Order: sequence, then C-alpha cells, then structure tokens
Amino acid sequence: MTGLYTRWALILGVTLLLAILTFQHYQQHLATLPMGTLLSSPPSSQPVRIQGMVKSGTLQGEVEQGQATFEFVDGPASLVVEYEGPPLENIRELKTLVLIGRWDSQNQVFKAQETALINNFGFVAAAYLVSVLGLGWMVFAMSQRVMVLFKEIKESKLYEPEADSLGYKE
Amino acid sequence: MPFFKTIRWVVWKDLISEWRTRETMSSMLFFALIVILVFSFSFSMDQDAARQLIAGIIWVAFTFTGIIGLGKSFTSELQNDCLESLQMSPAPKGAIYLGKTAANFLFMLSVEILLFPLFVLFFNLDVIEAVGTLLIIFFLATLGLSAVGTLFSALTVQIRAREVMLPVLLLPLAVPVMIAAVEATRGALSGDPFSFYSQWIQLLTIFDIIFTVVSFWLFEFILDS
Amino acid sequence: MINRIIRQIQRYKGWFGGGAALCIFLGLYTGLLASPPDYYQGELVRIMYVHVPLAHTSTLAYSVLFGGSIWYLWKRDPLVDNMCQASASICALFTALALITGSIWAKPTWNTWWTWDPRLVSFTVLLLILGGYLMLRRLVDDPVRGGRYAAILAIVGGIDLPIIKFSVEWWRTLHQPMSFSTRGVSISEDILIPLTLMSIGCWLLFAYMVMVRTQILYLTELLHAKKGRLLSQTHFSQTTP
Amino acid sequence: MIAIQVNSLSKAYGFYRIFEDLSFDVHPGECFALFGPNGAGKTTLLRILATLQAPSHGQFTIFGQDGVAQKDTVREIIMLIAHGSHLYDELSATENLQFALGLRGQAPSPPQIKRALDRTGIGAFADLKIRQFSAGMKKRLDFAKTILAQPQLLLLDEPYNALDHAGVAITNQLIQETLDRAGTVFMTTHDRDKATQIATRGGILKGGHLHLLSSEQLTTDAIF
Repeated sequence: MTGLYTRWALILGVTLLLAILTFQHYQQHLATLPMGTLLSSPPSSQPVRIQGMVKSGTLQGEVEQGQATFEFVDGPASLVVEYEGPPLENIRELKTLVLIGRWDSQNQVFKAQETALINNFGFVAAAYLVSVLGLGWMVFAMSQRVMVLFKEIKESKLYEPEADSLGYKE
Repeated sequence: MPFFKTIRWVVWKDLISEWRTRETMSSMLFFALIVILVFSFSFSMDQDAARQLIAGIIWVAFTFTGIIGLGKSFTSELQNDCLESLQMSPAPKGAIYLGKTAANFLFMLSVEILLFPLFVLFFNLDVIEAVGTLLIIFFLATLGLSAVGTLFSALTVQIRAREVMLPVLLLPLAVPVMIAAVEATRGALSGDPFSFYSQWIQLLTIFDIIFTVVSFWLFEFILDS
Repeated sequence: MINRIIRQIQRYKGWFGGGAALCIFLGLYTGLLASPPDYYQGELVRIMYVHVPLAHTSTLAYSVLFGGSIWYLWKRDPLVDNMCQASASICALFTALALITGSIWAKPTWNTWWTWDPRLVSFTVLLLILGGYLMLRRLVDDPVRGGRYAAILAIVGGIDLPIIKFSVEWWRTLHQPMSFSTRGVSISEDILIPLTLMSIGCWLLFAYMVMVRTQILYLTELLHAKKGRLLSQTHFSQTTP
Repeated sequence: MIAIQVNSLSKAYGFYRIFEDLSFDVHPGECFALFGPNGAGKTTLLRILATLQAPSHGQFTIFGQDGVAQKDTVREIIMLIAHGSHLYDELSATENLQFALGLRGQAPSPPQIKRALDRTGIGAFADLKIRQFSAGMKKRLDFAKTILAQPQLLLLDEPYNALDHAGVAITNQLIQETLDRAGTVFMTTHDRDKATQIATRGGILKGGHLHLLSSEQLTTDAIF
C-alpha cells in the first residue's frame, strides 16, 4: 500500500516540478508585457516582448531586408518601433504581432530585433492538462484497484497463495 | 448439395412465415411511411432543396426500416427455442447465415421498392432515366446492410437490451454503405453521367463481398456452445 | 503459448511503467521547455507532442484488440479475452483524449472545433465501436459468450475501420478540395525529438496499462472464484443419497 | 460401440460449479433415466450431451465421436426433445416436419409424414398452424419428428411434462420402438413412476455427483 503512494507522490512531484518550470519559462520568455506598463515603468535594458498592431500608413523601410520603422499600437498606448533583424514577411500594416526588443527610453524608441507569432497559450495548457490528468487519473485508479483487490482476496478467508505473476506476490 | 438445400430451406421457411403474418413487412412499411411524412414536414422543401437532401432522406428511412426488419429476423427464432434447434442442427452454419441474409435482403429490398414511388410522389422527383441505376444501387446497398445486419441481429438476439444494441453496433459499421449509397443515389437522381458516381458502386460491391465473406465465417462462432 | 508469454511479460510490467514515466517526463520536458516553437504553428505545435502519440497509441491499442480477438476465437484462452477487454477500455480512453486534444488544436489553427476530416470521422467511429464493445460485454449474462460476441464485433470493426477512413476520404475530396493539411509541413529534428519520446512513452504506458488492467480483470475473476467456491461448497455438501 | 461415454465431465458457470467429475457409460439399446432435484444440473448435463453447451472439463463421446471436437458428426446422429418445442408458429405441422428434416438433409415423402403424424395421434391436424397447437400436441409433433429422423441417440428433457395419459403411453411406446431398433434414449425426469415403466437404467444427480442405479434399484423405493 505505502509503496503505491510513495511512487505516486514521486510522480506527482515530478509533474509539479515540470509544471512550475513551464510556468517560469512562460513568464520569462513567452509572456508579453502590456505596452502601458512598458511606457509608465520602463524596465532596465533587458529584452522584453510586447504585443500590438502595426498602425496603418506608418510602415517605412525595407521589410525584405529586415529594416523598418513603424508605429505600434496596443489599445490607447502607442510607440515608435525601429526593427532591425532577420527579414520577415510578418510585418505588414494592420498586422498584429509580438515584438522582442529593448526599450530605448532616451530616444523614446523601441528597438526590436525579432518578431513572434501571437499564441493563445490557453489551448496548449488545456491540451496538456486534459491528457496528463486523464492518463494519470486512469493509471492511478487502476493501480489502486489492484491494491484493493489484493487486499480483498487476502481478507476473504478462502485465500490461497497463487504462484504466478498475475496473482498475489510480495 | 446439403449446403444449398439448407439455404433454400431457411429462405423458404422465412418467406412462408412472413407471407402468413406479413408482420415484419407491414411494420417496416408503416414505419418508413411515418419517417417519410416526418421528413417532409420537418423540411418544407422546394425542388432544388429536395434534390440536395433527398438521397440522404431516402437512405436514413431505408436504414432505419431495415433495422426494424433485421431486429425481427432473429427474435422470431426465439419462439419455442428454435434458435437452439438451428444451433444443434447438423446443417452448415454458414448456409443458415446465407439463408437468413437472403431472406432479410428480400424483405428490405421489397420494402424499398414499394416505398420508392412514394418518395417520387411526395418530393416531386424526376427519375425516369435513373430507375435502372437506382435499382442497382438499392440492390448493392441493401445487400451490404443485410450482410452485416444479419450477423449483428444474431449477435444481439440473446443479450439484454437487444432493441437498442442492434442499431448501436450496426450503424457505426454501416458508415461506408451509407456514404456510398447516398452519394451514388444523389448522383443518379441529379442526372450525372454514370462515370461520376461509378466509384461508389464499386465501393458498395467491395464492401458487400468483404462483409459477406467475413460474416459467413464469423457466424459459426455466434451459434457456438 | 500466448498465455505463457502474457504471464512472463507481466512479471516485468514495473519496467514498462517506469520506462513510460521516464519517457513521458523527458518528452514533456523537451516538448514544453527545450524545443523551439514551430515556424508556422508557433507554440501550438506543442499540442502535437501529446496529440499525435495519443492517436498513434489508440491505433496500436485497436490492433492489439483485433489480433487478440482473432486469437481468442481460435484458441479460446480466457487470459487473451481479458487482455482484449483491457485494451478496449484503454483504447477508448486514448481515442477520446486524442479527439479532445485534436479539437483543442483545431480551434486556433482552423478556427473550428470540429471538421469532417477523414481522420476525425474514423476516430469518432472507432470511439463509437469501442463504446458498443464495452456495452456489449456488460449486457451478456454468460461471460464466455460475451467474450466471443465481443471478439466478433472487434474483428468486424477492425476490418471496417480502414474502409470507413477510405470512404470518408473519398467523400471529402469529392465535395471540396482538402483546404488544409492535417499535420505540420515538414518534420524537423526539433519536433522529432519530443514526438519520438512521447510516442515511445505512450506505447510503454499503453503496454503497462493493459497489463495492469488484465491483472485487475484476472484478480476480479479470482475473487469471484473464491466466492463461487464457497457457493459450490454449499451446493456440493447437499446430502447425498 | 458405447452409445454415450462420459469421462470425468465437469461444468461450471463462471466459477459456480454445477457438477464435477462425472463418468458413466450408456450402451446402445438402453434407456437411461436421469433423476435429481431442481437445480442439480440435469438439464445442463443433457444440453452438454446435445452439444448445446460446452463442458468446462472432461470429454464425452457419442457413438465414438468426440462431443466437442466432432460436434457436426454428433449432431447428425442425435436428436433432442426439450422444453421449447423447436417448432415455428406460422408453419403447419407438415411444413415444420419438412423444415426440420430438411436441415438434417432428409426429404420425407408426404405418405411418410402422414404416417408419422398418425402414429403420434395428430394426423388430423397436419395442416394446422402450430400457433393453434396445445403444448401436448407440440410434444407429439416433436415425437413425430424423431419417428422420421430415426436418430441413433434420442435425448429427452422432461418428456412427460404437458402430456395426458394417452400421451405418456405413446411416449413410452415410441421410446420402446427406438430401443427396439437399437437406438439409445437418455432422458431427464423427475416423474419416477412414468420413467421406471420404460427405463432400463438410471442415475440420480445430486450435490454435483451422479449415483448410478441398476434396473432393479430403479423399482425399489428406498433409494429415492
């Protein structure tokens, strides 16, 4: 009995560890900073991710060569972006996207080096939760059932030791 | 040959019993009639919409009607424990299966042929040129349904909740027959050239062959001790 | 023969469980953390790392059920019947999870929860057949007859499933050209590592689950046997002339 | 050759054991009557011999044919008259006979059928549907079937149920005829008075075991 629960405590521990690591990874590398927060309390020079839309009529420069300047809007807030990085067809007017770069507070310019796709992480989380919880619950219920059956067989007074791999051993 | 004689005896027995009571056929016919009426009330259809939907409606009506007939096929064997006598008769079990399938096939096909004019009447269909191909389609699809259906009718007859279990087990397996029959019927009714939908008829033929052979072999295990 | 093999493998089922846990944890780690996002699908590609292995495993589970059913009809080994029943219920779980994760992936990718894609239809029909299989087993009073009937259903279903998939594929292509490919465009190494790890993990997990479930069914019968022996003893102890 | 040879036969439903380790022989020309209380497994044993159920353990042979492996051969030489009459309600008596014998690969001529029906006392109802038959008439029709089929082994499950005095007399007479043409009869019954008139040997199945009775023991009261 205790063996089963220690094993499952271990499995639960590793799963939780993975979940925490994933959440940290999300916080550090994937979550976007709201543009308002970026403007009101600009972080020091580490790179941040912001999400917004390219304002129409403001896109200038050679996107195919990987150079562009445009205004980037997120709700009421907006800022000027200088993009310099790998050539991408992702930057278009009225396109919503995620930019990765640094906020230059002296020139009031966001220097972007990379773009990323917009992702709804809820779907990924839902898929993983459903499958991990579904499988985990099923396997746990099954292992517990085996334990209960062993106990019942032992307790029924007619118990005889069954000398094979499917029956009782320990 | 005892094999073919057995088939003949089983068909003969089923046809005579049916002829005397007309129980299965009349319940199938009335049920199908009600289905047609319900469909025509639920979709108030003009000519164009009818042409789009009618193939599906025809086959839904035919399939559910067929399930009624198939369900009755083996429950009639439960009277006086006749199933037991089939089980312990020295006749080859495959022949009994083929006989039962042939009887079911005949019931279903004749109900379909009786009903089809009503579809033409109620839904204003234009079928003069397509009658020949439609008959081929009805023949093949009904054969497929009765081949699998007879096996599952025998399988569900001795279990609890058999009226529910027959459609539950049969309908998922009949998906290819349904798709092929509906597509071919739609093609025939809308006056497409034969080559447009001949592949569906091929699919029906393949399905019929595979499942008659498979059910023929598996039927023995149903009537097994 | 199969009986002895099953019993032999049962002895090592802990290794299967452990291996499954290891592979799945490594797969989750690489899939969630270590692998980069896909160029086209972005982070959504990570759903594939659970969805594809689940779908593969459910086909594997049905193959086991199909083969086991044929073997059971041939040799009438009750342990094989237990194994078939175990694979059926586990196959149903894997199929349901594969359908759910597929649906979750389809919503952001195709902007719909459901489409009449051949794979989706055949998996749905598979789930329906498995539901019928599990219901059938409960509805037959005599367990031996139930096993035989269920085996017949599994064999007919196993032959029917490729035909269903084929016919739905035909049906779809006739009505509209396939507007989207189901899987990622090209499989790069970054995708391959977590996918392989998760696939192996799911296969091992399936093997482990089948063993445990078979054991549960066997032990339940053993318990019934003990109770039945008690009943039989009263029956046998009736005064004899 | 031995008509029925049963060798350590056992039957269990799931894990509930009906009987265990039965062994007995029945020789051609014998009428074996199996007695026993309700639920003792008489009918189960009969159904196993009729190849309707499989035994859990053990073997039996019918005229040298293995009852499990050579089922189809066994089925050609045996016939069962059970609680259910195995008759189709919508067919007439004649048609039922034709169908039942047709499945056995036989084709009796109309005069033969007429004679068999007359012998069992239902010749007047030859063209009546079975739906209108009483239970006793159905049983007589079953006996008419055996007259035509002439099985080597006749298995009877409670043959005297639903029969009047004349029916019992005809039954016993038909059993005697079967015995006379070196056929074998195996019946289960709880009607000792009627069975002992015709049975040559018997047994009591009780508590999962069989106690064989010789023909002398059959008529003494002490054993029951």
